[in-house]
Amino acid sequence: MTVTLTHYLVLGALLFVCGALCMALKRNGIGVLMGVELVLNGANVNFVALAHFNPAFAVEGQIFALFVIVMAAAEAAIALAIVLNFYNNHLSVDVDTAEELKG
Amino acid sequence: MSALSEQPGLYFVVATILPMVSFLLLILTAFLRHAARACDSPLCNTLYRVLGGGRPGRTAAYVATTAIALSFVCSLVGAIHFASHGQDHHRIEELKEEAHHLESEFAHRPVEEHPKIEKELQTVNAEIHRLESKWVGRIEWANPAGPYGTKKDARASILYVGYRIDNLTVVMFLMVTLIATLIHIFSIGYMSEELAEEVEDHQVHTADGHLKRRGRFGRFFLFLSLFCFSMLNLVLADNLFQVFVSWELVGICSYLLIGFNYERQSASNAANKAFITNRVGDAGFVIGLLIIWTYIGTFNFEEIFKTIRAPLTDSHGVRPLRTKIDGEYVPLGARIVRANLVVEDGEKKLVPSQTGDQAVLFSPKVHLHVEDADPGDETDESKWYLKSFYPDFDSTDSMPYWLLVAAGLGIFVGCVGKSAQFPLHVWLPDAMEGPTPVSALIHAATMVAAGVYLVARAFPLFTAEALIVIAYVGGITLFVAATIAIVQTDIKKVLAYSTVSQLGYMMLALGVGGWVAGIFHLITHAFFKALLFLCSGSVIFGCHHEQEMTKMGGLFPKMKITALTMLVGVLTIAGTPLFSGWYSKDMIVAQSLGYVRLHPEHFLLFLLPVVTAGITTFYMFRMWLMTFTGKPRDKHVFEHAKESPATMTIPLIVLAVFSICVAWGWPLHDPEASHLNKVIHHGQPHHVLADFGGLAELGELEHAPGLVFKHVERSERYWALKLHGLAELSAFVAAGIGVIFAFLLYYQSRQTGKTRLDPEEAREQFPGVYALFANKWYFDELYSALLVRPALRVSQWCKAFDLRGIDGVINGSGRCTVTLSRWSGWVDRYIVDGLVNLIASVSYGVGSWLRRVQTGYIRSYVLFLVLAAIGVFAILSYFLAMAAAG
Amino acid sequence: MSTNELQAILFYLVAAITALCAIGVVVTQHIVRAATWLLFTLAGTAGVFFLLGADFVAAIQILVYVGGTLVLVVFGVMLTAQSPFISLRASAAEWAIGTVVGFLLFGMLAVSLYSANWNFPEPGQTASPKNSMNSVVLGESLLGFEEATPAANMTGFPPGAAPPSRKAVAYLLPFEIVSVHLLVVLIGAAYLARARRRRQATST
Amino acid sequence: MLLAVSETMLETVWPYIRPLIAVIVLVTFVALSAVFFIWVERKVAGRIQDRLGPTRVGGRFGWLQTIADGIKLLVKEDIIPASADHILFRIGPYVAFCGSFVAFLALPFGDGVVAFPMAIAVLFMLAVMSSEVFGVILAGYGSGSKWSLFGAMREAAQVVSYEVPMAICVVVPVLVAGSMDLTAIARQQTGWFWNWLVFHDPFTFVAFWTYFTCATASCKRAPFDLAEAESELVAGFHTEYSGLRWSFFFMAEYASMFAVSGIAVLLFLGGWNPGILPFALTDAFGPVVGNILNVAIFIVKGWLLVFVMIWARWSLPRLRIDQVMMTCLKYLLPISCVLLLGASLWPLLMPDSVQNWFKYVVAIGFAVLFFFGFLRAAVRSREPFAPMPGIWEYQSRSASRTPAGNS
Repeated sequence: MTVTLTHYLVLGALLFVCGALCMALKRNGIGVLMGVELVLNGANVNFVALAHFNPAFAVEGQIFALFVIVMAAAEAAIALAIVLNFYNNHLSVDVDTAEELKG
Repeated sequence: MSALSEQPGLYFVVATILPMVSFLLLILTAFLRHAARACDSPLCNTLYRVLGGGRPGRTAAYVATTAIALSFVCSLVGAIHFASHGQDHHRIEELKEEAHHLESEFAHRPVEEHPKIEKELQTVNAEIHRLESKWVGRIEWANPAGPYGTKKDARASILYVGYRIDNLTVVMFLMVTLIATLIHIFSIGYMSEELAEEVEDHQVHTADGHLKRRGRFGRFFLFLSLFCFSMLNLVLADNLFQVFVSWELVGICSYLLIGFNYERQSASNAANKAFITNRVGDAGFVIGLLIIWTYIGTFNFEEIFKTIRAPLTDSHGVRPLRTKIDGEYVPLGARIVRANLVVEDGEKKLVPSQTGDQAVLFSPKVHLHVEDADPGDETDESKWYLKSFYPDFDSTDSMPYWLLVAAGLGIFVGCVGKSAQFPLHVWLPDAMEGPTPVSALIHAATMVAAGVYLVARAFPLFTAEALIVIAYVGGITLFVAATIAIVQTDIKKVLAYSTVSQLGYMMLALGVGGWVAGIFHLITHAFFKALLFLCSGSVIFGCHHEQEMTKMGGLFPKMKITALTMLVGVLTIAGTPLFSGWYSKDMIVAQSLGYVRLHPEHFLLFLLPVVTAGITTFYMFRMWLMTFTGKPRDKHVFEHAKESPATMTIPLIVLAVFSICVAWGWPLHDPEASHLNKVIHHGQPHHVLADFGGLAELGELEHAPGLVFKHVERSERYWALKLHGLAELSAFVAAGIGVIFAFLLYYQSRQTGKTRLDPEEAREQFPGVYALFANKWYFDELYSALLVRPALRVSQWCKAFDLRGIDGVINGSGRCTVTLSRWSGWVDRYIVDGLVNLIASVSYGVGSWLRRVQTGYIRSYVLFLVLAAIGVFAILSYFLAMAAAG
Repeated sequence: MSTNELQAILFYLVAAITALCAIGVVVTQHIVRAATWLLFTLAGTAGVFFLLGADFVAAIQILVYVGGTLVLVVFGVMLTAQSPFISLRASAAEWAIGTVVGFLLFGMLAVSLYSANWNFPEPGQTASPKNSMNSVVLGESLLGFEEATPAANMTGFPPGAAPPSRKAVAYLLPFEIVSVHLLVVLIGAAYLARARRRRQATST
Repeated sequence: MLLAVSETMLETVWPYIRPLIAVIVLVTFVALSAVFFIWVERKVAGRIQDRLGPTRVGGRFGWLQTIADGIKLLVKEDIIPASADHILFRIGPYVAFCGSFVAFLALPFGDGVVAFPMAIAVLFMLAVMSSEVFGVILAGYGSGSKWSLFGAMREAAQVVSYEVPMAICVVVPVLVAGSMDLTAIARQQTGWFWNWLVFHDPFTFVAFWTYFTCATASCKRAPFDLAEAESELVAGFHTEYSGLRWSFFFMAEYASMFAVSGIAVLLFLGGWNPGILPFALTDAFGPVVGNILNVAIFIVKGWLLVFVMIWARWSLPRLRIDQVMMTCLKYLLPISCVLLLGASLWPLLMPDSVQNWFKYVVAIGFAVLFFFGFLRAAVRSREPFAPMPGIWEYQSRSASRTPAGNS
């Protein structure tokens, strides 16, 4: 009963799918943000798993994961700022109220 | 000192400036004190304490009193100098005639002799300058035209500040400074209540009792100093403009001092009333000034008089100028000439005529020459004519006569306001709201006399028409005011109306040509009225600011000095023989009698002063009796009454002495022998003689100019003596009747408190008259109905017109514009925009049909994205599978 | 029980927690609870990283995500916390579509993962704490060094030691770019989030 | 066979069992030390406030007072407010507790005496302790009380802010030591006390004080205890908690106090080394005895720092929340950045001799100062208590004053 790369990748895929669904189904802007975090985490799991199982990718995988984490933090900051701005403008965090681009 | 001995006139300038120095010193100190109080530092605190600190001190009083006392000393020294230089004036007149003559010589003599004449002229001019500069001086003050004015304008565009000392000035200076000094001293005692750090004003009610304020001792003396300066400057002035400025300065001082207790509604109202009433008079004054400025081009008294009054002789100093009146030729000396300017054969001639509507102006540049050397030939109508010395003989040499009348009346209107004459007399009684020393100094002795002084000073300016107006105004005033005084119960109001009445006497005297009598009475009145006011002040002070005589009575034993000095004042004003009032008042009555003798149609001008002499005696004795004799009417007031301190009684005694003796001469019974009368008489302008000196006598003038005065003096003296007896008698009888009635009605015995006649009964018998008097002849009501209320009504009309008329038009036009704009807007909106909108809405419809593709929800976009990925994957895998299979 | 078994047990434990919490994030309607599940998801991911021997990444994951990002997210929740927004629900139809699409996607990914053929040279060492990637190696690679003595004193090379050789590919430039990026983000976030006057609310 | 199996099992499982055992030991230690700290805090507070503190329970010094309180808390009714979010309300204390307790896994008490040796122990500890704040937030939000929410938000803002300068200050000794392994760092400071990193250069010296300030703040201890400011927020995020759940928060607080103090000891103050011996104790007395001594020394050092925290709490007034944030963002953050820069430049720019001399001079000077201060305090404490200007005396004096007499 060995844990293979595929196990980790499936876990990553699950996180990714959950993140995508979270983005699609949350009407709360912050919920959407959480979905994004989940998607990034799924990708991170893949990176680290591949780094672990592929010696050629050992350092790069972890470094990419670190970059992703940093990017996620930056993204969270910006996204939260956007959400707050959104809230200031619309008095709501319901992303469905931002429908000005509706055709 | 050498400057002073060279120019003794400067003594009077110094006397004028001293109070100003005091004023500046005090006000600077006050500013410094306030500034030091405002900032908080050890230095400032020390400075504040040094400058008096929070508690009012007597320093201001000492400074002001010292200044005015020094002024008096200066005036006295100056007066002594003046008396010892009495001959200078005649000498100057002679020299001027000579110079004038020399100038005219240039035209007649050959050119070779010109340098010699010039040299002589120079010597004469230097002597004139030396003598004149003793008593005359002026400095340029303002030049509105500036350096760009033409030569011709230059004369009329410069305003001077100057002085000219003559008999009138000297007498006025002595009187003003002496009385002011005494009143300053009196005030130190009277105003001592103001020394408190907190004064409670019982007449002002605030939410929490009476008003409490800081004592205003210093401020009082500050104002007094400013007033003294202004008054002295007024007397000192040699030109009308300076007089006007001082006039306004004394006005503001009066305003400030009447409103001294400005927290009291009555005081502030009285101050406003005085100020506004005076402004009415000043409006006339300004009209007069403008006429003079426009036509005569100078404000200097001497120059004005020389311009409007004919010279005594022609330019050669030999022939008296004559004109034909009622078929016979009379000298024109010193009179206003009504004549028309005629151009004949290229020569400008003035054709004298009584109906001429032009008054001739005798410019100094005009050469006068009497053609006919033979006085016997009187058939020639053009006995005299004028040649212009310089070729630019222009229109300023004559002015419309009615404008000259108007100028005189205008200036007189100013005097009416200042001297509280009918119909502007209403402010003076109200002005009694000021502290009593103020009433004594400003509203009895000096400022109100300034009107009389100005009439006397500007006497040559007044035409016959103006003088008769002055006389009647004076007559009406003296009678009306005296009648009102009968029923007043406020001790100061009685004196106020008395003052108005006495000022009316003076005006009457001036109007009927009694120039000397008017000024004489002005001086004596100043002393005894100041005395009376100060006595009343002493009474008021002693009775704790009780002014109602109905609460006094029987005060004689309590304040003997006050009562006796006041009795002196009453006797003086009543015209008791050998008291100063007797001399001056009888002189006025005599003067009016003389005038009435010449013009019987104006008999009222004699009747009114005689009757009023009786009324005056009546109300003055009434006042004294009510105050000092009989049974005390108010126990409370009586018990608290006490004699005033020495600072107040000593001035009373001094003034009493002066009231008695100021007019004395030897022999005592002869008013003409009075020294004061003589001094004033010497200052009398020639023009008085010209107008009133007896035309017949003037007709007999010798040719030599020096003889004119002697002759006139002699004739007038003779004329006056003839009339004095009758005048004295009538006035004495009237006064006696007044005294008797006063005693009958108001002398109570101490035991019963009853009078012989009951004033109440008298009142009930003449209810209409009493009401008329008590309501002051309804002047206030009349003014209210005629002026105040119409003004208010008109203002309301204006306001209503503004609101309804003007605003209505504006609003209406606004509404019209709005309506028009609406129509225009409708067209714009529905026709122009309609087309545009149609196109737009078509595009919009197409677009909105197409836009449904986009939902705008990012969440659905995410789903679309995922679906797309799945779709791509499906297609890819399908193709890959196909490829793998294929 | 072999090491592999223990490893597998731990993996399944952690993976189960992570997956369940991730599903919880999606399913819960309450935003704060969603944040809580996310916390456990992230912690679980960190656990997975530990199992994969990436201690440093795991620690950073906890430090940055849990201590930083998530707190930031919760701040956002609190700042906009008004009862109607705490639990905004999507419609049932959306849920249905979402679920179907989610299963489709997951299925697609799983199929492709299982069908993929990974040609790695040799499966690496089994993940164990002992063999965890040394953070020094990570740092060196970030700076662009191929090898360095893992000696104590990294600041200033010791006098005798040979300087490490350069590596062809280094992550120094990305590192710098990321740091500048972070600065830009900080400023941008501060700019975006600064207080402004609220506009009239549109209908929610 | 069984033995063999068990031996193999033991061999394979030992790396996983060992941390479990260690965790049990640690939890016990932390719980007991929390009990001890609470008692110490009460006594210290009493001493500082001129009163006695607990005196009765358990004998002379009331040293069992905390136990009694703990029993009371255990038997108290567990109350969950009606408006609370039940799940979050329950989870909160455990998250906070876990956050601070997991950190102990990487904390070496002696040379090799560590539950879970990690190369990145410092980073791990900081990371894990930073997650404690999430428990606080959950507790605050889940309580459904605005006081709790306010407290939690303040706490979160404060702790997140203070973690930044704290982490940078931690990086300073890490930079000097070249390792994030706490054991390695402590080993480097073996020997005399001038080998301690706090005396290494001026920047580490300042970094220690800065770190300690930030650590105090991130433990939400006074004067930075705005999250539970009684005067404003009742009790902050744990207003609605009672009983055992409440005690979890307190355990977490005292645990993290010891944890940050331990980090400070390991990074700056020579770890388990006594500092007055030129050799390592494990070398001299063998691994077992030496490590026992090491652990004792380490714990004493940690307690001393915790005592300083307690001391500060009862001596200093509480700051305002804006002052707290300003202190962090405007002062501590720039200071720590400068420290990092300076510490990285110091060995490059300064000659070795200067570095060494600085170390000796500062260390010995500070030691002398400390010694004399301690001596003075000791001498003073031996003096009998002078009658202090007691409150009663003062009141009587002020009462005897007349309002006008202000001489």
